[in-house]
Amino acid sequence: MEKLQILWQTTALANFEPGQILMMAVGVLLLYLAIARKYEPLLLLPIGFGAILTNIPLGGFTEPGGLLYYVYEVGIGSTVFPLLIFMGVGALTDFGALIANPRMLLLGAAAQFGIFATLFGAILLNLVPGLSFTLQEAAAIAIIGGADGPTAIFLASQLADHLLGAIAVAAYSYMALVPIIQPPIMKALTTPEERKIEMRQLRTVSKREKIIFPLAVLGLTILFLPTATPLVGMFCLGNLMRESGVVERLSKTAQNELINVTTIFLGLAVGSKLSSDQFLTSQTLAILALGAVAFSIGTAAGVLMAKLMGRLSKDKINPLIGAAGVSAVPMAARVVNKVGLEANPHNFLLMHAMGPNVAGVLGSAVAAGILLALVGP
Amino acid sequence: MEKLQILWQTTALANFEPGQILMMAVGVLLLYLAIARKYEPLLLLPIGFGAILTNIPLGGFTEPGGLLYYVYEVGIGSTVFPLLIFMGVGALTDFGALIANPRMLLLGAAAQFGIFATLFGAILLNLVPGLSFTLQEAAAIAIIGGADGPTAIFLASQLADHLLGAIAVAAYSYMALVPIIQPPIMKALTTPEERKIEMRQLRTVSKREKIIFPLAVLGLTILFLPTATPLVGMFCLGNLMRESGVVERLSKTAQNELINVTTIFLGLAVGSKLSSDQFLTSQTLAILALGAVAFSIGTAAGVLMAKLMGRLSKDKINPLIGAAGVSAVPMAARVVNKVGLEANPHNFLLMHAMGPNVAGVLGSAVAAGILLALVGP
Amino acid sequence: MEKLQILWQTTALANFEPGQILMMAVGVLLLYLAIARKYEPLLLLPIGFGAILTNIPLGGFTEPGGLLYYVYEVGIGSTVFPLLIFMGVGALTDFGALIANPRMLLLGAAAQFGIFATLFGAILLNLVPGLSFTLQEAAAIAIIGGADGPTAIFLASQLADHLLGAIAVAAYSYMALVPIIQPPIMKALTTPEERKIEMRQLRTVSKREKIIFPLAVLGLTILFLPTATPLVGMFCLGNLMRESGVVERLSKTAQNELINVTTIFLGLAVGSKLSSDQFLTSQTLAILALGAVAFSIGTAAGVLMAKLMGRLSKDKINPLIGAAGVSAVPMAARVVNKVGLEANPHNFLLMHAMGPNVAGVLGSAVAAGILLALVGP
Amino acid sequence: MTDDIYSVLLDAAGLLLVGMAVVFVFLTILIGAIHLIEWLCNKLPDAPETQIKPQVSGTQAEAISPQVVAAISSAVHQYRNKKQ
Amino acid sequence: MTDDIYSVLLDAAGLLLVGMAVVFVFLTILIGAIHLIEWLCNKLPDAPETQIKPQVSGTQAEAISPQVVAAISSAVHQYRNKKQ
Amino acid sequence: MTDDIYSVLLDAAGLLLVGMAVVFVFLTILIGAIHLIEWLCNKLPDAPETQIKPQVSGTQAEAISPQVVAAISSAVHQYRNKKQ
Ligand code: NA
Ligand code: NA
Ligand code: NA
Repeated sequence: MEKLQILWQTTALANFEPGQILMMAVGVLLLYLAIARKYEPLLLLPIGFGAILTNIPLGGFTEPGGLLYYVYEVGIGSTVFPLLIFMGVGALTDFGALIANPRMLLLGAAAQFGIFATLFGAILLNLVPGLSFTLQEAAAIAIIGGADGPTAIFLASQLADHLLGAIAVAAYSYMALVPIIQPPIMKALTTPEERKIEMRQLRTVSKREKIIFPLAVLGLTILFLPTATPLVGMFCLGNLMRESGVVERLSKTAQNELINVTTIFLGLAVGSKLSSDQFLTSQTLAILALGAVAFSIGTAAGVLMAKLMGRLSKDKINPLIGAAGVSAVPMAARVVNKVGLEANPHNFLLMHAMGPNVAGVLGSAVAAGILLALVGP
Repeated sequence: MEKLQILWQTTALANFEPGQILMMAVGVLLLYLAIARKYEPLLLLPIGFGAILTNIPLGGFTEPGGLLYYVYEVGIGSTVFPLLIFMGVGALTDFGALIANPRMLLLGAAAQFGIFATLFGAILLNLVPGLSFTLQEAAAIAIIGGADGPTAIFLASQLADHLLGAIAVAAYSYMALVPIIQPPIMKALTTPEERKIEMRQLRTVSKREKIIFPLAVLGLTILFLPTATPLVGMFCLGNLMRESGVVERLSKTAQNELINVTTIFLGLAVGSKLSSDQFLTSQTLAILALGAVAFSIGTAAGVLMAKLMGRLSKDKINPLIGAAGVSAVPMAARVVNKVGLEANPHNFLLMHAMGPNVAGVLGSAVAAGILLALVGP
Repeated sequence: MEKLQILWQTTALANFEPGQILMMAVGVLLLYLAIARKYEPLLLLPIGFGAILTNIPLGGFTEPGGLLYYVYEVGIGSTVFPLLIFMGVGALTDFGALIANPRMLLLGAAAQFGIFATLFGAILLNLVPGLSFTLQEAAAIAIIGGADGPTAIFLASQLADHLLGAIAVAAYSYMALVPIIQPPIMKALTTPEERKIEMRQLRTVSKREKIIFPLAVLGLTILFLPTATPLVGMFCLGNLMRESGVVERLSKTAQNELINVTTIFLGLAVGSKLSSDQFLTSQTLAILALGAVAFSIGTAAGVLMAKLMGRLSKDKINPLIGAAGVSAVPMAARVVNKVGLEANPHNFLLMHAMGPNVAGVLGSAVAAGILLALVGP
Repeated sequence: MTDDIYSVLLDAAGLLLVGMAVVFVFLTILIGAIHLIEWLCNKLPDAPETQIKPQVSGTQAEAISPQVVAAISSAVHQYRNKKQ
Repeated sequence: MTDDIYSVLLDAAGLLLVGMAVVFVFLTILIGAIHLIEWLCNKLPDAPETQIKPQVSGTQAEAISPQVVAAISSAVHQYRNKKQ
Repeated sequence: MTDDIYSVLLDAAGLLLVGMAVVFVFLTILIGAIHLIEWLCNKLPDAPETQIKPQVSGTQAEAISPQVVAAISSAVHQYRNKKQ
């Protein structure tokens, strides 16, 4: 009988706190979104699972000696995991469309307005009683507008560790919601005629240009924004391995096994930050709201910049492609293509949207570097 | 000449202790079993090799700074390796046969009698002069009866670190010996007529059931047995990745690269515990004997439970499938199939034995959780 | 404005030191050699990239908390990375040609003269004002003559950590230059008639011999040279996994994913040692010179030994194959084949050169063990 | 001394009973859970199931990497060409 | 208190301006760099480019592992045999 | 000072001699070991060898994963269908 009592005292039933049950429900919700709705399943499935594990009463997953404790400390505390993901993404990215039409970088720049405007908005929320964000917290939240998961995790882990769970969940959720969030904004800011605009075919880009490009990006980052070099450096390493054509086996490994293994553990580690005491705060609701705002402002800024560039340029520019400037590769480019096809069944914008799309990745990495330099530790 | 002397003093010839030579012979024996006899080669080859390396005089493999020291501390001290293997096994496991016929779980439960009876037996051995096992040691040894390598390593590393080498070697050796150990017991406890029984074909199981199943297992474990959540949780994560169908690349990575890499290092780390001072004790002989007893009792309990269920059930049950309840996936199920075919050439029991077989994995993980809760640190 | 000033103070432009610019140029040069000239790109590309990253002013890659700091400490400080590479190389190596003609081991032994002669030469350089090498440094430099990357990194990390960058760069560069360095030496030391010698076809080697071979090598190393067991042990483990035929999935993982991942990080970690303060010294120039000398002496010693053996043997031996004794697998064997074909278009020496080639790997691992035993820490 | 062993033996016997009891109870509850899942899955409309199916086959197709497919087509072509 | 918020708001506004300015300046310089790369690549002789090409396809062929090729040829053979 | 260098030079010369000697002795012993292995393998009955062989080819076949085989058959079928 005594043994049964000991067992009973170790059960969750005898130890549950309401917050833990609620957070497990959040974990199950993330699993549902990942599996049934296919919202960024590669990340949201491990995050949701990690959220369940971390809230097990007496489970000890996030205490020293627990599995998630190790995974978090080794992978995110050190910033190694997001950097490895970024290297893999670099190895998966083809900059051809951007090199063929470099002005697309301006769309990637404009879309970062979502980040900086949201930072301002988060500070404004300090006027709301009960809400309070420091500049560092505001910057970590604003990066959601960069629509880039590893960048958000990298910055949040350095500026506001305790908000990491909510920020990562918001970033991946909104990236999955791009097909729902973006089209209304894109349609509201453009006329049907503008959406019908077909764009000139892109020139072919030589292998040598593609090899030099990542080195040029790295070089400029070194010169002007060293705080962005971890992110940009690993991204460029991945891209150089891809384009150089001489280290095929390393490039394939970075694109496949290495990114897969890292994704499993990164997801679990992010999930381990979804503990009830860190997540069930009024800040989390504000983060979710600010994230949606950031995405929307970024989309709008991209579209408006594309309209402006179209007026000034002799080549025609379909303003829809500005929406791809938020990054969210390749979902945003696909959404642009879809909205374009709705307006004009012969209008294939996918390749033209890939330019601003990858420019958005660079843009948000640059923005992260600026935030690190100005409000960093 | 002085240099030659220095060299001579660093050679093994000048430093061998008899125990080390004996343990190297054990390592070579394990290699022989792995390579020539194909006994669980994926584990026994690295374990045997690790045993050789760890017993090199002045080799320093297991001293701080040595390779095996790092591998052991990082991988087993933290329990990360067995958990990763368990995740991979989860991703490799199809619970369809069990979901189609859930009563098979009772066979997986019955076979755990091997564990608990052996625990009692190990304590009984304290009556033998010269032998002495604490409850923790007895529990770590008894888990050999679970016929599941990662579970045994996980539990032994937490309850009786110093016995880990012998326990892991016994567990994998007996798993390899399943085709020799089980058939006599199965035949002794069943009549030829019983062995001829053909079973009803299993219903098909929907994808949705397979997705919900690992979450249900995790949920029940959280509620009733949180100490089992590391093992069961990682197992269910692997299985969910497999069945969800939305993270194919993560599931494949867990089933292949990740489990392969972990297996190499897990084997080496286990081998590093085969040092002469920890292995060449009277306890090791007792462990080997108790392991065989545990396997045999588990097999017998499974078969007897299947006979009992066959009497009470309206559907016919071939009692042979009870033997698969010890786990040792998929070897035990194959042995059942083979013994069944000997009695009745038209009797294919493989699918029916997979139910108790995977039930045995859950059963021994549950048993491990109980032992951790009641005699754990 | 104040913010712009802060940003400006974090830029590289405001913080560059001349040495860093020079080292970045070295990094770019290595990338050029890797990509445009295909000099050992698998290593030189990550090394070159790591060299750039590590010299970024305020980049902090090699400070505690930085990515390259972790990678170096975890991977090279612990000697884990070179050992994993060696395991993979073992799994990639076929010793058939050597087992068929074991005398080829003498060529692998002779070529190690390059190592020991260079050690003596490095100490001689102490007579040059401004240069000063300890015995440990000299040994670490001399290992370049072993023409084996992981062996050089393993030894250098233990004997002369601060020279690791230069030594690794020299080792891989000269390995890439084998087709340029070796042929003149080979031709100078042989007559056209000697180069035309065709050799007897090799006997077939049984699977069992190939399985026992790595164990025999390990056994002898344990007996006579325990300090070489980390290198030789991991090499033999890889080879045993390959030849045993029972752990195909582990062997493939060691040959592919594991070696690829390790190569990326090993390269970055080596690159992180190319910091200006450690690399821009007169020692580096001496290392580059000594490395070339070591390679040349090793080649010459191998060829001369092959000539000697040809005189004493009843089977004819083409002295060119002695050059393959330096290792640099499989480049050196290919160079032998090419030079042989030039002299005699029907003379395919590739298989015959593979024997001394893999013997050279063993030879330099043995030499590393001797150096560790006699001048090690 | 012997007292001590008997007390540990009693402990072990207790573990034997409690352990087997909990294993059986736990797995019996799981049997109930599986029946519940089956009942729920039959109860719920099939719609989401069919919604998933096409995409699942899609991801399975994805698992066969483009390179493999490229390898295959090139191999088939080479094989064809050699045959001719 | 409110003073404090205003000062932080001012900081945030400064960040907004400086941040967007630096992002635009940085990416504009990158546009220039890309044009420079294009100009350089057109300027330089094509020789090295063609030198690289054949070997690149070589390494791509390498990426398709020998086993895959072995699998393919065996599969094609088996398929052929079954057909006959 | 010069004394010191000479002593280190002597050390290095010693290393040169001892090192080369040990390398040669070690690899010569290995030559003997290989001959011994060959002799042993010829001496021992072939039975275990043949016992291994069929299973080895089995594991090699396993190395070609089922998916690759699936990919191949599907590719061959698609290719065939397209041709028709
Ligand atoms: Na972005
Ligand atoms: Na079991
Ligand atoms: Na060598």
